[in-house]
Amino acid sequence: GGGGGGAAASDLLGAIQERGYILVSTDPNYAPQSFLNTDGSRPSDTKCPSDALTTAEMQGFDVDVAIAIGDSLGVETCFATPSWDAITAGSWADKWDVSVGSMTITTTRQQVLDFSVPYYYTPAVMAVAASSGIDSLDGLAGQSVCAGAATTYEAWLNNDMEGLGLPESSIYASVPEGVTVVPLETDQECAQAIAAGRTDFVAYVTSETVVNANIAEGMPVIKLDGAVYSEDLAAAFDKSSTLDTASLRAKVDELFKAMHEDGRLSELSLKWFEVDLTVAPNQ
Amino acid sequence: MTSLPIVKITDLDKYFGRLHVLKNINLEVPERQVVCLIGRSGSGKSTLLRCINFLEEPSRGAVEVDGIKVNTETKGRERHQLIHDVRLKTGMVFQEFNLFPHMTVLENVIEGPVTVKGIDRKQAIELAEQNLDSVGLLFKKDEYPLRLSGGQKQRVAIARALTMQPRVMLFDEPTSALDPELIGEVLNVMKKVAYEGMTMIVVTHEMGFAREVADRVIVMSEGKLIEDGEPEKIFNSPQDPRTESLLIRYKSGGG
Amino acid sequence: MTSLPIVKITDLDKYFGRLHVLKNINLEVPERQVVCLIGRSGSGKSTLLRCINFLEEPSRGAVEVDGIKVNTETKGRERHQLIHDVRLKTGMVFQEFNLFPHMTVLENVIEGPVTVKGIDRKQAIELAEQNLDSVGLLFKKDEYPLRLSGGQKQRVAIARALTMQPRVMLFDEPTSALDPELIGEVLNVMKKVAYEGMTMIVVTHEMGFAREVADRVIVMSEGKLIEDGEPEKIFNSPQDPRTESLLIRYKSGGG
Amino acid sequence: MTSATQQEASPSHAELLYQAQLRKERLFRAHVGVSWVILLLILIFLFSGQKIQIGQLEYQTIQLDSEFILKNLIFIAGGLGQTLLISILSISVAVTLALLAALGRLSNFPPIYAISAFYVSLIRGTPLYLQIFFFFLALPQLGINLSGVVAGVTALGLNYGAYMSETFRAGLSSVGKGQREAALALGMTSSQTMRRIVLPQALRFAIPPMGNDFISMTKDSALVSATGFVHELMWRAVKVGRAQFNNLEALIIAAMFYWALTLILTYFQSKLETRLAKGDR
Amino acid sequence: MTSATQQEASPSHAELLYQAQLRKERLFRAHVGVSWVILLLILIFLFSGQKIQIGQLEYQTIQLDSEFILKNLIFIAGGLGQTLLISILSISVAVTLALLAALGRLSNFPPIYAISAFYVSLIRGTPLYLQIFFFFLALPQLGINLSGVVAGVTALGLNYGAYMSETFRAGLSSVGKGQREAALALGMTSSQTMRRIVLPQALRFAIPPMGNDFISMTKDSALVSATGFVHELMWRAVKVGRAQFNNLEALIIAAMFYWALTLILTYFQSKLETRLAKGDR
Ligand SMILES: Nc1ncnc2c1ncn2[C@@H]1O[C@H](COP(=O)(O)OP(=O)(O)OP(=O)(O)O)[C@@H](O)[C@H]1O
Ligand SMILES: Nc1ncnc2c1ncn2[C@@H]1O[C@H](COP(=O)(O)OP(=O)(O)OP(=O)(O)O)[C@@H](O)[C@H]1O
Ligand SMILES: [Mg+2]
Ligand SMILES: [Mg+2]
Repeated sequence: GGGGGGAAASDLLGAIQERGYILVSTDPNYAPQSFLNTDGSRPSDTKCPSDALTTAEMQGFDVDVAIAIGDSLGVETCFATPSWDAITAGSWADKWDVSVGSMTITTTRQQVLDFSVPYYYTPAVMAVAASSGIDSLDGLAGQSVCAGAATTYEAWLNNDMEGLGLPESSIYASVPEGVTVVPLETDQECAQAIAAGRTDFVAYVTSETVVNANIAEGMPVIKLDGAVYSEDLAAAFDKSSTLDTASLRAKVDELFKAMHEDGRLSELSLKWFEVDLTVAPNQ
Repeated sequence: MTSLPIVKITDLDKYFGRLHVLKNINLEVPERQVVCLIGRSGSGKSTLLRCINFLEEPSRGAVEVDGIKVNTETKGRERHQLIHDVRLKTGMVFQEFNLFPHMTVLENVIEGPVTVKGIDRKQAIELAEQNLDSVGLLFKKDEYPLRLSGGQKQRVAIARALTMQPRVMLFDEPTSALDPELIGEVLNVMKKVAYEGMTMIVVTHEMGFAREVADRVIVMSEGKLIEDGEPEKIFNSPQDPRTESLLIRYKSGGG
Repeated sequence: MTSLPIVKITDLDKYFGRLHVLKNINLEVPERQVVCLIGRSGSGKSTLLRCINFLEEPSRGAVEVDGIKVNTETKGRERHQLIHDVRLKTGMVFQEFNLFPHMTVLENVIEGPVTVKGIDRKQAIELAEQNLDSVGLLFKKDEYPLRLSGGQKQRVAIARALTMQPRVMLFDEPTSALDPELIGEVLNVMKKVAYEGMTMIVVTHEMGFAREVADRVIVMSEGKLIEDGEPEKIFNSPQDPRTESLLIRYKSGGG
Repeated sequence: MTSATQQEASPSHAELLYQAQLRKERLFRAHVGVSWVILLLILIFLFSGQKIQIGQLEYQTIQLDSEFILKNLIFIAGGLGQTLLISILSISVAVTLALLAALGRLSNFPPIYAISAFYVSLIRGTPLYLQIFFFFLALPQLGINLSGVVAGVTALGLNYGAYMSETFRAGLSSVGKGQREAALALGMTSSQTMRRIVLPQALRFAIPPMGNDFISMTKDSALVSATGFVHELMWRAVKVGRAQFNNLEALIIAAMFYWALTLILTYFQSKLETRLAKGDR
Repeated sequence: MTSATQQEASPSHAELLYQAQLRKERLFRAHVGVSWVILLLILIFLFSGQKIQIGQLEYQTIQLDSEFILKNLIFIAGGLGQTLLISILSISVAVTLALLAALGRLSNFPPIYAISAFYVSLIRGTPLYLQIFFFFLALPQLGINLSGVVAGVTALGLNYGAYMSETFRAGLSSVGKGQREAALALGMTSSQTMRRIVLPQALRFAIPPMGNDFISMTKDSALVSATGFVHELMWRAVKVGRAQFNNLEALIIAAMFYWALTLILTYFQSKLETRLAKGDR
């Protein structure tokens, strides 16, 4: 099991290069960021540990970014898929090297994780049930709104600015009066509950990319105009790692900057999202 | 036979699968008669007894207890009701006692009256205590069955059946699971019940009891009643050679 | 007493909680002797028997079987080993048979030799079949105990104990859970075992058996051995009034 | 025979032996108690964050954030009521269904028998998570819109009912035929026989596995919070754990409450076992 | 006595009655089978997406995306091996631990007794999720770094072992004292007595609740996937379901495999029950 360890080196980058692959954690709950390629099969010559997934078995924007990291280090990219909780909690016990999973940089997460520079930015938007007839944020006053449990979206709905942990400048709207928050397992369940005809809530908050995907899938929801806030999404490293992550972080930062500059990230964004999300919104 | 039959069995057959266990049994037992049923192991004594209160379903024929008649034609709800009525008229005492282990002696005895007849609990306790007293076990009323000797268990079982005030008592080898020493106490209780005028059908190996208490002895063999008469007649001048060999066995076998 | 004692009990006491059940028992049984133990219910007969193979732990005193001596001072591993040895020297037959219900008759009988003595299975089967034959049950060897009559069960239990080739056989009321009709067959098997020279200690109510087979009858009362002698002597001229009243009970109680 | 060198033991000797026996039993209980305390201390030590040195090796035990624990204890404890409520509701549904299904398996009316068997097979055969999901997200498509709690309790009750019915079935088959016959011979109806004679005895064997079900139900009740409106122990623990990156601490707080519940349940279970064993020992 | 009007029934009459009896049994089985099929059809109909009209009301049954099902069936099925592997490993660990713990509860050596009781209490008292989390992410702090599968199997095995030991305890106490005594009197050691005489009989009562444990283990094995390196049935179903917005379809695919596993386990369970009941009926 697990990734790291093996090498005697005390430096994570060195260990990765020595073993010839980097083990990236990502959460394949979300298309198009990160999801399974159910047609792909494991290549026979892979260096990935037998219980890790290979690049052939995963797809999505995050996956392509992760592969770019591996390529730049000259090693193979492999994937671990622990639960989101296990990733965000830190203390990875060196079981994987880095998280490339559209993780929002927040101040609380920074207590246990180190972040790279952002590799893209997504606006958080409000989606409402088409049948509700609501067409503005104000129209949601006094209604129930859904969000994935323990996400930044839930924190925003709860007016928990500390939990949200974003700079004032990235927050564009405040929560309508008297909203009841309904946290479900993931924001995907929010969309599905509305599609199934449940009436426990009339709207949900999540990233624009997810809402776009929901609408493309034909779910009976509409997207309210205007982002409620914007998230900086980055790769994350474990602060409690027994190996030094500094040199790897530097490498990843360097790579992301280069990819922003030469347009490789924009290209990937257009490929997976059909819009370019790699430009900081306040720029 | 002087009085009306209280148990009447007509053309009764019983099969277990392909095995023909009771073969066209016809029997009438008048009120207050004490009948002892004897026969070799496997001759069908228990099955006959259990057909009377429908613990076994007869395959064919009629059983009538105190005017309630159930035959092969009786079906459905009516049959259900009639069988229930027959069971209220009969009390049964098993070889293995079958006391309810999760209830005290007193609870065992009042269970029937209270649950089945809906008698007031207080009244049931009174009745139960009378009967426990008459089997000499009132002092054990708050014990659990486990703590009783076999003889005591069987006497409680008799008290339990009596407290339902049945018209007929059926005993299936009530003493054969007991130490010889304890048999006496149970037989004495049974004698007492008999002398108080209860109709009784008793499957037993206790020849002494049969001789002393029974009005009539019936011998079974291979599912048929082969001999029927007063104890003295059966014991002293059996007509059937099978009865003879049975009696010899009893004499040599018992202690 | 002509030969060496094979069972020797010295100053044995047994308490259950505060209850003093065996009171300073001293007893020697020479080889090939058949001893019948009689006494009222609760007098301690079973407890004494069970102390011999340590199904009950004596509270005090020594038990010696075929030279293996265990007393209060023997402790720990050594005690464990010695008790095991004693159990190999003794075979026990219980009132409730205690056959293993999940094994066939043959499996019941070879279980001891194979598991305990490590005898080759084939050889064990041979031995088992001999013994089953001698109790007349070879034809039932593949049945499960449930399908046997009580008498048959007890005969299998005897065969099971014999197949371990013990030096002493202990019987605890082996016939008292049986129908009188079936008692004979078990007593006959026991007689056969006795005549083949086995040392036997038998708790029993079967006076006929005691009279015919026993070399010696011991009477227990309230945890003490109150009388000890040849059957004729005990039965015809009992010394202790308690023995007398016991014998009267047996005569009136039994069938 | 060796001559009796000793007279009957004096009553005080009996008393001494008896006292020794009692002492032995008390000692056993005391030793067990001490062992428990030692084990508890080891457990606590394991989470104490202490450093220990064994020869060359230096070990660091697990460090918990005690400030977090103190700060969030009350918040997490606030879920206890919901956990209890859902557990009790679900277990009531489950016991009822289990009984019906177990009796259905004894029925000789084919549809009843088949429905019972089908129910047990289908529900045991599929994951609880799907069942909750089904009641919450698929039933609305059939126009049946259950609230989160109702959907959750129904699903949990159905699920545990199926498992428990197997336990009951085993218990029922442990009651001898003679008991039924004695009750019938007294004139009891089959339902009276079941209720008054068979069930109380069947329970004796069913109690330990049922205790298992009750205890694991307290934990599975957490799944109901997936429906969004139930904020029980585990939900609260996960929430604060996630938000403040102290999952282990948060889970341990929840675990302490669950353990307390379990100890209470176990206590009642053993009381009940002793009571039902009354006629048995 | 009424005179015997009828001679002994002819042998053909016995045969007729016997055949009637057999027919009745066959009929029962056939009816049960038909009822099962009907119930299955109802279940399938519920998910057929058909519209039904009852009077004024129009109902639409649940619509499944058959294209999704066909496309992902094979992918999800690929998790069967992992599910089986983890279940089998965990159940082996569990049965071993359960037996040891149940025997420990019979021990009269206080530490052994206390350890068994403590183990059962602690593990039943805390959530499985915490236990997996602990073995995977907290133990490394003590320098014990277990892989996902090993941590998961250890946690699952420990967890089920604790529950199962209670089941065993109930089974062991159902074997009469006479059986032990007969074995000891034959000279068996206590371990031989346990192994050859008591356990096989105890199993009879323990089988149905153990079947429950085996069956629910197949589903709980899914929790191991939280550790990130196990991709069993449920993990695959949830991931493709979520990513492609077809949770219900994906879960139903997984459920079908679980149900198939359950049917197989149930079949063996009933075989085993019949076998162990051989000496019993
Ligand atoms: N439930 C049953 N199923 C099949 N056969 C049975 C059943 N009960 C009894 N029998 C058979 O029916 C025959 C008569 O049995 P029954 O118990 O009535 O005899 P019995 O005269 O009471 O014998 P015993 O003196 O041994 O009690 C026997 O051959 C027996 O094996
Ligand atoms: N395990 C026990 N715990 C407490 N008391 C016991 C136990 N076993 C037996 N006794 C008591 O010890 C006394 C002697 O019992 P024992 O069984 O040896 O008598 P017995 O002579 O075999 O009687 P029976 O003829 O009824 O079998 C009785 O008073 C009995 O109640
Ligand atoms: Mg009979
Ligand atoms: Mg005795």
